[in-house]
Amino acid sequence: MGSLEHANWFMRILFLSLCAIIVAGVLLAQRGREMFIRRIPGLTAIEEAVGRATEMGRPIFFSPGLDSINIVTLQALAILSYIVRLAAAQATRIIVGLRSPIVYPVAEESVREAYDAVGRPENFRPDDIRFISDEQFAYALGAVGIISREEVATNFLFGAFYAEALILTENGRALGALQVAGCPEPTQIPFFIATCDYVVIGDEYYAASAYLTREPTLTGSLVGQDICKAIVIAIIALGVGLATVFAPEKNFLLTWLGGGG
Amino acid sequence: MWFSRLLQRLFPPAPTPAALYLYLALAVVGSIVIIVALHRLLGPRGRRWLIAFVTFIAGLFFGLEYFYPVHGDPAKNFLTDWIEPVSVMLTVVGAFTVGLGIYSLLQVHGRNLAQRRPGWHNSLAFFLATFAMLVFGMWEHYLHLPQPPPEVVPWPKGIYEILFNGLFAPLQAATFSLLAFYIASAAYRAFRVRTGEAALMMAAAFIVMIGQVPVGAWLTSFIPADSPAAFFRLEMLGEWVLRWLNTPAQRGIIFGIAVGALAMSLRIWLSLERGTFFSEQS
Amino acid sequence: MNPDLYILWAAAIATLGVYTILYRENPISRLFEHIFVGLSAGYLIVATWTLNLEGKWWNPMIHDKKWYWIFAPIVGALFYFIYSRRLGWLARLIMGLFFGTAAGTFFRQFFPIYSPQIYACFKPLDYQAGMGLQGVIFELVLHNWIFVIILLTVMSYFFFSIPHEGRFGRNLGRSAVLGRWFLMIAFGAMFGNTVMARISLFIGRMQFLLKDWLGSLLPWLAGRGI
Amino acid sequence: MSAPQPTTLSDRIQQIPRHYVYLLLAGVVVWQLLFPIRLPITPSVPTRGVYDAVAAVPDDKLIIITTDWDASTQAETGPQTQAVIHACFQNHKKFVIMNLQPPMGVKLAQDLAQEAAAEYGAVYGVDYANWGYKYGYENVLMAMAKNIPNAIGDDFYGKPVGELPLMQGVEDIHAIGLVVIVTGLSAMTEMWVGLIQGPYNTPLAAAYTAVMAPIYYPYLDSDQLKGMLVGAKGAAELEAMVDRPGKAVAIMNVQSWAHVLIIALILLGNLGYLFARGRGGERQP
Repeated sequence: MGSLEHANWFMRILFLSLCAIIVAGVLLAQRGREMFIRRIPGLTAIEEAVGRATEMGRPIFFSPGLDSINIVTLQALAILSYIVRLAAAQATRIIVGLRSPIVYPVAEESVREAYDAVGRPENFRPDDIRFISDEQFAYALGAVGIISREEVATNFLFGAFYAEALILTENGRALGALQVAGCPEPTQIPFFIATCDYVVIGDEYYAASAYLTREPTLTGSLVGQDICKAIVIAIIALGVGLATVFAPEKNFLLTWLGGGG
Repeated sequence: MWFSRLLQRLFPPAPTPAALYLYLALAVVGSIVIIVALHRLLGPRGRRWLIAFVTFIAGLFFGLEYFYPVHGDPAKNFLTDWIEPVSVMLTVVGAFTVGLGIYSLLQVHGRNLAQRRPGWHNSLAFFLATFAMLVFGMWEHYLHLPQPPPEVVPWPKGIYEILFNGLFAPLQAATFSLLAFYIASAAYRAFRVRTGEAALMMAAAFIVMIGQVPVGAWLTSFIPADSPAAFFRLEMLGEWVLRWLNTPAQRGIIFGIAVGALAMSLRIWLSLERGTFFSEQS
Repeated sequence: MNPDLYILWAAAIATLGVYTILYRENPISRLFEHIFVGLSAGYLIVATWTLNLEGKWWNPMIHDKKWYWIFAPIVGALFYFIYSRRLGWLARLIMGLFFGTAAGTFFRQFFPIYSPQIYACFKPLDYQAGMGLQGVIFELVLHNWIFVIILLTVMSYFFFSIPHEGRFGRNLGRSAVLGRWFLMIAFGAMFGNTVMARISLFIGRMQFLLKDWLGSLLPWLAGRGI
Repeated sequence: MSAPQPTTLSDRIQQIPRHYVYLLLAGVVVWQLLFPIRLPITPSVPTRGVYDAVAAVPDDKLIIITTDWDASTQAETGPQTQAVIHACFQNHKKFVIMNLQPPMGVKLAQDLAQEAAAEYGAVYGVDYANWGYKYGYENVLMAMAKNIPNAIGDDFYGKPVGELPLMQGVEDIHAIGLVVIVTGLSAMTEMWVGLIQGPYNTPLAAAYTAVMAPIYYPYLDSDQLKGMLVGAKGAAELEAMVDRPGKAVAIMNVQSWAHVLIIALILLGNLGYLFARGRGGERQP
């Protein structure tokens, strides 16, 4: 009771059900079940943004955020590889600026593969995948330097961003770049909204790769996620109901979730 | 802890310095043999299977420790004691990737310098700064100065201090503080009542901004603090917006993220993820 | 040697050098950008060694003769095969290890992080005896009710696989619009809250420039109690 | 993207060049630093929570102050750390400083602690200590929960922490009565909550830069955090509570007038916009 060091039975069952629903969504979609995804405005802008760079004949800058290898960064790399394919098909240069040494090889591999996939391996320039600095603000200054020296036409920021985000986007805006940004954590979203042309908010970030690629695995997962969110809402509704009727110490749901200690 | 006993049993420390170097050499040779053998023996399918297996085991280890039933006090299961040493090992292994990033930097700036590209003197400054910090940072470390350091410090330490406290730290702080200007100009530009959404954003920003500073408290100080209307004192209103309007909206986002990240984790863990990096080809 | 005076001047010049970027990106800001990146690259190596590898890896391996630590750099070296087309899969092997760890760590943190957030939403919505009209408005409606309403509408915005048509879908769509409005209020609040932090940082820098640096030249400034 | 040349007054106040905005801001800050107009300060509920959490720690338990900050956020986190240290000393609580990232924080905090210790006649190793910078994030916390002397190893001065007088009897996380996180970094709180507060019910309080604070109001609401210092405001309030008005109080004063400037600018921009729209002269954005 009141401890979250290890799971209890309620948590095990809940966690397994959530996992099972998502995996079931994936498997159903892989078997060819049609799945609907609604339009996500920030993401439809990606093609337009890449097209703009092509028209202007200037490069694209992409930042996969500041985190090391974790779930947020892996999602950013998935979006990166989609954008690289678009850009590579239009022979537009894309510069990736990195903060984590561990992400560096993974990003390089993703980009190289994307060039291979569209049959333009000769256009891949390893120099354009750049480790800038592992220091947050050195990274920001370095990225601003690249954005202005390379006269970047389009600026993509997808990943985990912190305070440095506004340094990147405000300078990018002053230099006239079209900017599309997405970050799951809410902290930097207000600044993205104030300075970028399109912003991907919260969970839309995780829906991104599904929406962009329409890959059945991902759309299926997205449908599973929606069901999971409905379950979370149901739990909250039940909890609110119980809290309204009972005193906190009688609210068994609270205890099951490890609270009320 | 039976884990460390097991480790001692399996990998006993070398008895003498000479034996240590022998063991090290043997371990290196052995590892290379294993890696070469893996490379030779495994076909594309085998490799893919191995990668998926390693990913699965790593995720299973950390996940199972949380979900597997525990007993005793402190409550633990058969994996609990492994968490700490495995985590340390992963940290150490991860630390060796530093070279990758540094290599990328040296490559870009080295080429600028070698080919005298425009701005090569900046690349020179980069090299000097890197080298100076590396040399004096290490030097300072191995001076093994007593703590607190003496009044008159040896010159390598002095140079290190100039590099760190005179350049590195102020550059960091100054860059961060640029945000004061950027946020002011972003606020001025973005907060226009063009759309309903922008107007809502502006109103909330206004209340919070003014409620936070002494001048806000002063503006509405005519409302008695213990009356029902105290809610409308700017500092109270600001806190209410943050706690009762901002909090639930953030939580709404957070629950969405939680599920999204869970799905992403699952797909990676089970090697279900698709997209360039995770595609079938090798 | 006493480095204090050099530190003071170096810091002042570096600060002003960075501030030139406010006009626009220029040769001075570019120089300091490169110095900054260089210093942090050097420091990254120093810190990786002195704060991590020396104590966690080198000393146990060499001094405690735990020779098995040699496996750490060998495994770490697999990352470097990323540059090889033929051996690239070995890098993927080790990346797989880290991907798996990232996933597993998230599984571990799922309940410790989110569980309290969920049960903190369990707000009673009913009238408690002795609340009075004031209590109903200020404690019930403006706190708990609005909390639950905002939470649910915001969550409804993040449903992607349900079309906003049909009876249920249209209502979901309306709720999502409302949710988006609440999101904007939250973002505005966060923006307003951040202004203070950012300005604090600039004030800190100005305190340094005016008091510590210029104050060392002009006694009048030092006496201003900045 | 250059905007069309402003011609009318309403256009002009809608499009003040960014350089003028920068200059105005710098001007207001310098003016208020040199010739301050001071206003009174009253502690808020989250700030009082931090003070009460410190005061409520049992005498046989330690307080950990994690100083996960560096020069970049020093203007806020420095005074916060200092005020928390004063609160500890004034309540006769033993505390240790440690940090997980960035390494600089622990040194800066040590300077603050030494300065305060001299004032109260406190002794290093007996009344307070510094565990130093520990690399490894969650790994350190997971290890620390089980065995503190092992996980921490050496203190700031390179001495095994087990040898410090105040560490006698300190074995695992149960010897800790409160953790105060002072940080400018996200993710630190999640780590402490996920690995320490959740599992072991160790009380937690925090001091954040103002930017991070809104994210963590939910934690305050769910009682995962006992209290919270919000940026320089929180620091100024705690400085007032421990009767040591310092840098943060001065900052808050400048802050007031900078906010007034920004609000004035926003109002001006909107006035221009409304005028222009009233004339029907709105340009497509």
